[in-house]
Amino acid sequence: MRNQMIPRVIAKFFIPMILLFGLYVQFHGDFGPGGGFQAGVIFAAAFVLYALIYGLDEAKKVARPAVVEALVALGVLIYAGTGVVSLLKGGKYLDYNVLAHDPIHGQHLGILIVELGVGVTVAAVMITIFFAFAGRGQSE
Amino acid sequence: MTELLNVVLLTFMVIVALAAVWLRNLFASVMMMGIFSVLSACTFVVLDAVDVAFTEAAVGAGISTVLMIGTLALTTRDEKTPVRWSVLPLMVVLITGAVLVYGTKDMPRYGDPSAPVHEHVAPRYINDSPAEIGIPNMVTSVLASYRGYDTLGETTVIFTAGIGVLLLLGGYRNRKRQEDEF
Amino acid sequence: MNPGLYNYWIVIVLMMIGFYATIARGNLIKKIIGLNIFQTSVFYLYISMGKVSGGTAPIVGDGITSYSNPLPHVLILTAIVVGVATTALGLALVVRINEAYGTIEEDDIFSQDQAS
Amino acid sequence: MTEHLPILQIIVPLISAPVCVLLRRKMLTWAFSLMVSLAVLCMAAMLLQQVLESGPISYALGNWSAPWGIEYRVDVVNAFVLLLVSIIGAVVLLYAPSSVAKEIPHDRHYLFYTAYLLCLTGLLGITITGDAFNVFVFLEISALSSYMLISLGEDRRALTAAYQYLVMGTIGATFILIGIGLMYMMTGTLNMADLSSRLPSMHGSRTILVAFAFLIVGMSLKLALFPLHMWLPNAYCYAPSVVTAFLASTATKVSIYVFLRFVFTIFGVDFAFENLSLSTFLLPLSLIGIFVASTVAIFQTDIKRLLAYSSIAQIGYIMLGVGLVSATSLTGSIVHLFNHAMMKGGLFLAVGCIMLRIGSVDLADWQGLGRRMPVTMAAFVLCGLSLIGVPMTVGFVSKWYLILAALEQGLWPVALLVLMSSLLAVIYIWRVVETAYFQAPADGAAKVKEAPFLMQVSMWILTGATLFFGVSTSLTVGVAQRAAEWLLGGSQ
Repeated sequence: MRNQMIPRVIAKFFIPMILLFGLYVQFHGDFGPGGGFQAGVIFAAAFVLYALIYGLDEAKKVARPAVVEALVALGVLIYAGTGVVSLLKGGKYLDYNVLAHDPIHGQHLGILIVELGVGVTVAAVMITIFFAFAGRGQSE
Repeated sequence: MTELLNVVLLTFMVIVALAAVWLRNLFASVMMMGIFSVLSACTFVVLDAVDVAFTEAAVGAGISTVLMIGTLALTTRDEKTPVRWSVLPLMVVLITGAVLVYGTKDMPRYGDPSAPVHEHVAPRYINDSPAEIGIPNMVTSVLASYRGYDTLGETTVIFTAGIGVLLLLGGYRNRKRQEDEF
Repeated sequence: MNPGLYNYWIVIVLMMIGFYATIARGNLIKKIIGLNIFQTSVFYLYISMGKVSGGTAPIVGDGITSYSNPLPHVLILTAIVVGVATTALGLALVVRINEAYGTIEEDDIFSQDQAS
Repeated sequence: MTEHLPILQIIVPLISAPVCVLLRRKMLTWAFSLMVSLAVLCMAAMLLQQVLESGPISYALGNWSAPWGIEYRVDVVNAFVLLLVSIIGAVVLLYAPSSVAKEIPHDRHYLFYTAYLLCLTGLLGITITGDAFNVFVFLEISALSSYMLISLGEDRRALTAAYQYLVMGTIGATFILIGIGLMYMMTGTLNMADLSSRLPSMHGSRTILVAFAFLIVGMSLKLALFPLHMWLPNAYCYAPSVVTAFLASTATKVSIYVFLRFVFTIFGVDFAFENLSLSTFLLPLSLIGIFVASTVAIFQTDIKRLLAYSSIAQIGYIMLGVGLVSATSLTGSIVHLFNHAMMKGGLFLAVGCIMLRIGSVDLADWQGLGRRMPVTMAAFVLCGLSLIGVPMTVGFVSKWYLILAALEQGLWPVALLVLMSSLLAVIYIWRVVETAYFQAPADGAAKVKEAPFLMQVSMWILTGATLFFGVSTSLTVGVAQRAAEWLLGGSQ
């Protein structure tokens, strides 16, 4: 599909919208359906589309495998780290009440950070898995 | 009305599932699985589980289908073994099904508001979470706060899968070629 | 109209289809498809027990008094993620098995192992 | 900080796994994970001591109290299993580097150690939790990581073994999920303590009966109870040596613990053994399992496969003790859980040393090995003697309690069968001993060195443990006795 004009133009148009929608789902999970996991999947879908249209090598230039691998780890660290912070602030593990000056703000902040962690790991893992499968096909 | 819709959707799901299992063209089978996921996402909406429906659509119709097509591209599109009816698996499955049907006899009826699941534990999530957590989506409250530790486990599971795929498919040259070189 | 337990019975049929495909089919991808059907029907079992007749989705809104139970939804969100993780790992194994044996049929793999 | 000990026990290895991915350098990740596993071991020891002194500990995650949030609950039973898992986790890691360097491609060592830590996290998490659904989540963490660890074996059959284990393991986990779902449907709760207080009122319910059946079948698949053991021999046989040693001594043990927890704590002795007489199928299955698996072991020429079948037989002994349902028999089971982990760990570590030097686990290649690698073979023989149940070894202690329990209940045929089955163990161990000591090495067999120092050390730690705890039983049997009483005392 690399040389076809129409898919390339449409993809150029769609990819930013998909990313934007991913961000919306990520941060709107408190009010409607959605959250880190779904947002991560949508975010990864944008990269998958990019790789399908422009080729795997181009996609690997945008999302460098080493960086993606680090992000896989980072998401879990963000989530687990939130719990450690609440331990250090004198609460139980993953007790968000102690994160801010009052419980409700603490809960908000905690949920926001934790969902971000989920989103980062899910997006990075999905991209990693796609690269691994696609890369296997390329080398054959 | 929703109950009727539900039964219709479920019946469709059974038909699609049978087709997915029966068809020997694996590509068609995978497409059937995509339809199956969309249908189950619809039933989840009917059952008020909008978050689950969203996830099922993204995962079942999205990720799983992409992965399966990717696998087909790397392996083969056709199933060689003809459909065979083996007795032992059939017996195991029939017994499992019979045991489950037996178990449904004492279950609370579908949609019954006085079922134990609605009387114990859950009322706190429904009544107090807006005050305790302060966000309208109760699923997010339970997911990220009350049972936030399960979600940490879930993130770890995804992390594990990522590491597993890297271990199996990432980077280095595969064994087959190493053997060919000898 | 209250279907009572009818719902659950169809789900059990779905479970049986998936379970049978998993243990009886010889194709490695078919087995994973079977596992997916099996797991999805278990998800349905959970979700349907959380439904309250006349209730709405568990998102706070004005004038709504009856909500469905959010807890099964949360459990199944986790289970769906576990399911896709298993699928990804299983398919990666299938790809590697195909590279090593040149087939994804259980019988062929078995006969190759016997021969070596 | 001791207040947070239960959560640190899990969170330290969990956080270390992604850190390993970031570190990337292979020796660095090894050193790091070794340190982590030692820290985990210290914490497990402290937890056990705390529980022995001051009773069960409860920890509310996120500060949400029990039935609403997830609770960690440590009592004598799981503190003992935690200690067992973390001992093996640390010892096997100490052993790992040379063996891993030989059997696994170098560019993925850091991923190997990540997977190892994840598996450790999963096993510890299953053990410590007091929430039924949380068991499922951590079960999957440990299961997924063990599938990929097994698939790293050098033989291509490792891939099919891992695939087979993945399918069987997922079926087992889904059965457990159905069981948990049905329990939740009838009680509205997922907390184990809460479940155990709400279940007695609905003992007649058919749904609960079905939930119980699904949980039993699912867990029996996971713990490889005969005849649901099909995945085990291949998985142990083709996995890398380090992985085999680790999984053989921990994974099935933790599944057995989950079985004990669900049957005794959640459903209760009355329901499981008096209403349903679980024993009537547990006793025959475990006895048949012991005999069939031991007999099959005799005919194996692949040592790893031989030991794998012996593991299935040993699981039979443990489940036999569970089926006899008395304080003595449960003491036997729990102490055998620990003892078998020590001796099987020791045996597989010895096999790993030999694999490293002569590159084969085929019995025919072990001719004269008693002279070529005397130190390693000595450890193998000592652990083998323990497997048979020779006095002064741990194997004797656990069989003693099992036989005692059978005699207490007047079941002398069971006692006799246990004794007879030991003879089968004598035969399969003797075949190895005979080949290694009484047959001359094949002509042209190269001289081999003993395994590197660290491997020897960890192998001898476990071998030493099989001897030490065979003589000084106060720690293991003492704790096991308290654990057995705790399980039989029910939920109060």
